[in-house]
Amino acid sequence: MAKSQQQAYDEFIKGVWRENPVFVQVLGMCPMLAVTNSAINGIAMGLATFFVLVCSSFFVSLLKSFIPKQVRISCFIIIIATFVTVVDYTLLALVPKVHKELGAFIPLIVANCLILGRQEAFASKNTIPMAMLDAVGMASGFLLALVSLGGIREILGEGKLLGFSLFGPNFEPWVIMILPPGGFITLGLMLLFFNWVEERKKKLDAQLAAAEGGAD
Amino acid sequence: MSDQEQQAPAGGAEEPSPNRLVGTLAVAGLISGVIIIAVYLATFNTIKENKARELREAVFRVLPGVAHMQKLLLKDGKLVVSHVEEKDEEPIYAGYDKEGNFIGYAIPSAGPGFQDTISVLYGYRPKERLVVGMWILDSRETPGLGDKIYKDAAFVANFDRLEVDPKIVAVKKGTKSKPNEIDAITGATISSKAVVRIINEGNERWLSKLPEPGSEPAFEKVEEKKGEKGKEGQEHPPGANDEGL
Amino acid sequence: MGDLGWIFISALLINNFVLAYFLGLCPFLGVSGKLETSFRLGMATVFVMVITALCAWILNTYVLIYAPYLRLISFIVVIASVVQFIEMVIKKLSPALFRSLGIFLPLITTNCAILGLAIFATNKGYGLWEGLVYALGAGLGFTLAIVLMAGLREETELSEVPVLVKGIAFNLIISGILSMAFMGFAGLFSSS
Amino acid sequence: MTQKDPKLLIQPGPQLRQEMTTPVVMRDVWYALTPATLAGIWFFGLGAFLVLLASIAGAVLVEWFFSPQEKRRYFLGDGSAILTGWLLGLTLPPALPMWMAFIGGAVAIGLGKTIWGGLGGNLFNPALVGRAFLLATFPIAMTTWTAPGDFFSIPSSVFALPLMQGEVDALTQASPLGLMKFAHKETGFFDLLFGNTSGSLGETSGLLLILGGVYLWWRRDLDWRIPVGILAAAMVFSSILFLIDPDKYPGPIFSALSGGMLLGAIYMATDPVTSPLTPKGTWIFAIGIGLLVILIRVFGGFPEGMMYAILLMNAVTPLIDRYTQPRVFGRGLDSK
Amino acid sequence: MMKALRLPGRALGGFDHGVHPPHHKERTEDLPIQRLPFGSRFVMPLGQHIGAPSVPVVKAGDAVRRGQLIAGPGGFVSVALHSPVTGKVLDVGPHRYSDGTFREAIAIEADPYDSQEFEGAPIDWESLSLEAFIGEVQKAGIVGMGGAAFPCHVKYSLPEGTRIRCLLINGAECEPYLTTDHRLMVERPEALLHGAEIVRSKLGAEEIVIGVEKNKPDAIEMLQRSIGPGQPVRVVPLEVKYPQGAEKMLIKSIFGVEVPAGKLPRDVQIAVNNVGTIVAIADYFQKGMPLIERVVTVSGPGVAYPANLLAPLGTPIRDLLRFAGGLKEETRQVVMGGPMMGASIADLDAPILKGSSGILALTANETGRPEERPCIRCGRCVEACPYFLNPARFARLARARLYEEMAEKYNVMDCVECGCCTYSCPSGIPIVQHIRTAKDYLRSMTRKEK
Repeated sequence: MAKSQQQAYDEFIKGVWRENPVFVQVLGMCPMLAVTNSAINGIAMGLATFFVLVCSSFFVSLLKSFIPKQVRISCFIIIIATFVTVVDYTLLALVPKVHKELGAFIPLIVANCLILGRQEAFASKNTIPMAMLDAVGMASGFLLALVSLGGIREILGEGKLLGFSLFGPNFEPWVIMILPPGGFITLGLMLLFFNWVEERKKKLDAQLAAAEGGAD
Repeated sequence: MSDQEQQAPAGGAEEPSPNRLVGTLAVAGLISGVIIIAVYLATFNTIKENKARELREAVFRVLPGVAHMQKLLLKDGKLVVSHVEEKDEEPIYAGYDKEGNFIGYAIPSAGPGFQDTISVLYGYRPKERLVVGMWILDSRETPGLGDKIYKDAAFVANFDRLEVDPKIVAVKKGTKSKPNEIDAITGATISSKAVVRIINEGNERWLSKLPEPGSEPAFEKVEEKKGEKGKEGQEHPPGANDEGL
Repeated sequence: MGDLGWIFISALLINNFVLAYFLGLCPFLGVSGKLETSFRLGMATVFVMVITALCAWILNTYVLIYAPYLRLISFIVVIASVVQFIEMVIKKLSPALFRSLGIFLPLITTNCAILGLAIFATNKGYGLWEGLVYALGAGLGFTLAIVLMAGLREETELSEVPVLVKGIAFNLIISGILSMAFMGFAGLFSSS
Repeated sequence: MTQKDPKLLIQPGPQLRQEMTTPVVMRDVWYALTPATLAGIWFFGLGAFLVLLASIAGAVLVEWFFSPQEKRRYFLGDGSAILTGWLLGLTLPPALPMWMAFIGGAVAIGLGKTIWGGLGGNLFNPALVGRAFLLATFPIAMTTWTAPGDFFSIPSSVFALPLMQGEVDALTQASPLGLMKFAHKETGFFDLLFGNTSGSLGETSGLLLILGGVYLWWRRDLDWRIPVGILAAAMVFSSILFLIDPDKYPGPIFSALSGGMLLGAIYMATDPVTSPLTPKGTWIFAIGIGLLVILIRVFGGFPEGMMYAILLMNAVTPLIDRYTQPRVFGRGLDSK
Repeated sequence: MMKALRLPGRALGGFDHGVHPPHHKERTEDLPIQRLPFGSRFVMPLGQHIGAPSVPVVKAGDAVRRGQLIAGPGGFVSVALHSPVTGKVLDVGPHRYSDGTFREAIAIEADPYDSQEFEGAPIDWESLSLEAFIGEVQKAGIVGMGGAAFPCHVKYSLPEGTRIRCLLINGAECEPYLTTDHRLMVERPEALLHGAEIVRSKLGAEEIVIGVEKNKPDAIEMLQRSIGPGQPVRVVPLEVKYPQGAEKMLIKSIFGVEVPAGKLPRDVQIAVNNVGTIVAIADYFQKGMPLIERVVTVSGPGVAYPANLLAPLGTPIRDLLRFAGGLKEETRQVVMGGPMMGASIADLDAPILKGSSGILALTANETGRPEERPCIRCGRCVEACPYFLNPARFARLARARLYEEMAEKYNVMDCVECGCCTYSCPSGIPIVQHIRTAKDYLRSMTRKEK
């Protein structure tokens, strides 16, 4: 039992951190950059993707034995597109303001390589609980990335976080952060930061290993 | 790149019959269609109301004192009231006070701005030949600069009681001296001028086609709330691209 | 500037699909290593985009007014099938053309720029000609961006870019600078 | 002699080297920039000097911070970081808050140079990357021009706290290009020549910029084709427009002297690292810039297009270089 | 195939690109050629020319006379070697070469009691057929004396259907410091003209053109004065520019013709010889003296008394330097050849060779290199390269080890390593060195494929 718990935890955490879809696998760049000019947009997009990914994974995993290999991609796409349409209409009905902000990028969730990729690589080969864990992990990782990028861009770009002013009225907003170049550059720098952390960790590990080897 | 590229079809398993393949797809399509239609129907009314409310709010904003509105279409050179949605028609909206007296038109117009198309709705009172309000439906102007065309109250206030003859002109901030001039936004001259140009273009397109003051189409009491009858479809507030970019 | 002209310039430079809308980033970041390949990918994209615009217009005009809720699914399915069909036709008729463009076609069809084009053109309410010009501008804009990117990347292959920076992070930052340079086109031909 | 041979160096030829080295080139550019810089400080006061210093400080600190330990000893040595900060400073409004200038300098080196692998690796002009970043980031502060004024009065905006807006208390005045674009008002020839107009702190004095350019040309540090090509293309293009409608479009002399045209053409576009190597490519590059500047100024959304024109042509430079290789001696002669 | 050759009397405006290094010739250009006293030990490497090494015909202990054959040609592209002194063969074996490596050589000890007078008889060249003439030149051991040491007779062996219309004599001497050709033209114009006449008549060329850089006005004047009546000789003053003396550049300067890449001057109906080579030919046919001595300029700020020395081949470099007053303490580097294309000397006891036109002692002032910095793509090298190559690109590609691309896209094999690019580089990048590495690699790859 402990072992399977450990495994479940692993499946979940790999998407959030170790195989983070954005920072590590560099998937789903378009929505990642296009809608993250504020944290709230990032959250909305992240949740929409979360919903689509989890629902699709559930159905794909459920139906995996019925779907012949030859048409599986088409089936996946139909399933994904269905849920994207569902999200689209739901958002439009419930929170039209957010829908307007995200605009055409909601339908474009269909083209997010992350979602199709997870179906192909994981959901279609695993049991429902595992597929769900994987989907929740990946979607959380994606959400995390969207929110952090959106947060950074909002803090610098408007001096606010989730709409709350952080620096007072005299703050000079960094307009570029809300503009496309700001998206590119911020994400580039974030990836750079991740590389740097990884590099350091590797170095530390190597030093530790060397030290241990010496002790033996 | 995307994962699906890497996948080689797994060999070994026996070929399923083509019927099976087509069947699977058909079933998938069917299920998906059912789900979609269900959601569509469930959300249809709310979405429609949202849209109508949004449009009404915009119209009320550019035409102060309006309580009712209706859509007008140009048919054979005459403005007629329309309750159905039709493609490829550019409507304008007429606003009426509580008693049903005509107040003015709300005219949508769009054109290139600094970054992308700007969609404007502006109120026009034919009797005095005045623009009485302006509202940006959609724009992608630079945050902090160009977006002042709707965020800067002072700029929006420019369009209250603005003469349309001979033409609206944007001048440098603080130098407004004539009733047909507006103060441009410092640093966003292009965006300010674009708004003015878009309104002028709207005027050019519409003013000659409007009926004589006094002979506007009367307000027809139709249930606005319960939606116009006609084909089911998303109602697009004209000019306002709902998927606003 | 006529309307069509402005639509073209806008899609090509001002609202470049890659640099302002972040569409088609996967191929933009992934395939821009070699100039030759990038150019051919760009040309193939132009081709697919024009077909997409045509399909989208037909769907919008004749199908989707009756069933707007099928927009997304029908775009995906119809565009993918039409492109695949054309791919087969090209393979039959002109193997040379197929060799230079064909291999990219399936890759492009799954690209969000294509779907994005169809959705944007619909949202903007473009008619047939406007849609086609928009597709041409967007496709050429994509080509321009990816070719410039490939030129820059080929050049940086030879310089001593820090190891830490190399890869996607670096490409993103180059894109950012390129995007900044393209901001210079903002407002082009819109002021009278 | 047989006993004490000197220790002989073995090194590959050629044994002779010309005297010009990179630091000397950089220093030459310093000298060339000095008169125009002093003029700018004279016109716009000590505040301008502080802005310039902040920009240089940003550039030099980032350069120092990111250079590997063993290379730190020449962080001032080759002088390129100072030059980048300096050039950036010259393109800034004289009343810009110092912290913004500092960030500009830091971005110029950080994004414009360091990540590309340092000097020689960058494909975009670092100073202009810094400026483009600033213009996109602080559009209002970056387009608030002050009129030349008292030497000792420093606009309080210069001392704005980091991240905070600067209240510009000096007399603001549209730049000649802004006047042209938005009010169709042309500034006088002599004002443009001597720099007594509002504008970036180092770009106003046309005469001194040209003098510096002549010095660089005389020192052979400058590819004369670039400024000549840019100015010629820009002037021809604007002449054509001027002939079409003199009321609407600026004349060629105004186009050549106003804004960052001279500063850009002589000091920025000529940055060897980011301009093509081949002579033919250089012409294409220069003419491209000249045309783009006028295109952006006249038809675009910005009053000034020099920065964008140069950055865009920087982006094209690898392609230009690739397709303009000169004909190798003795090749491609008789294809018959 | 080739356009008819125009033979103008003046330079057609020179070649494009190139550099203008300070020429430093003032130290030795007015000093008459002096004979270096014979030393005691001489070393004649077997492979001091391009091509197959010579084959020794003497063995240790043999007595040899000055001018006696000591090694025969080792093939067609090879020449004979002759003893520079009268004395005794010490051994045939590896000896230190100027670059520090050991190579097969014949060491000879001079007979201290011999007068070292050369005895020989003139050769009746007029009756020789072209083939016989070519054989004689090979037998005389004559190679290009400008530095490359390419066997001279090979140039004269024309393939079927080729003809030479003009004998071009290279008196450009564009390398800084060197004044050997200059002094020969001033002091021995008759020998030069005579040798030229021999070659011209044997090759059947119509005209002799002597290209001399304008910084040698006395040489130009002397030659012009010495031209006999009716002799078809023109002296063409040339712009002072490096590498004016590279044969393809010289042809371009004088005739305005580009020798196609991979082709030789004979493909445009021209034969090019160095001044020193022609004088050596004259010496052989007039006095019967094979190539056993040559004029060497010893110069540079590292020597007290620069000189133009007529030295027997195989003389240790040390002897020449000693004659010039010895190395000053501040000497950092000794170079054999010119400062642009010459090579550093590792061992002062190594001998001078047929191709050694100068021995230069350089101080820190000349040898100091600017610290190597990143390429700033200033384009100075591109504007210096006389072959219109792209050296900046080469340096970058070589650093990334993309040697194949250098050859396929940028024609690196056309480079003659003249050094203009490195000379002009403000960032101190050893571009030529990178190019040499690339060329070596590419050559070894082609060899492997074969």
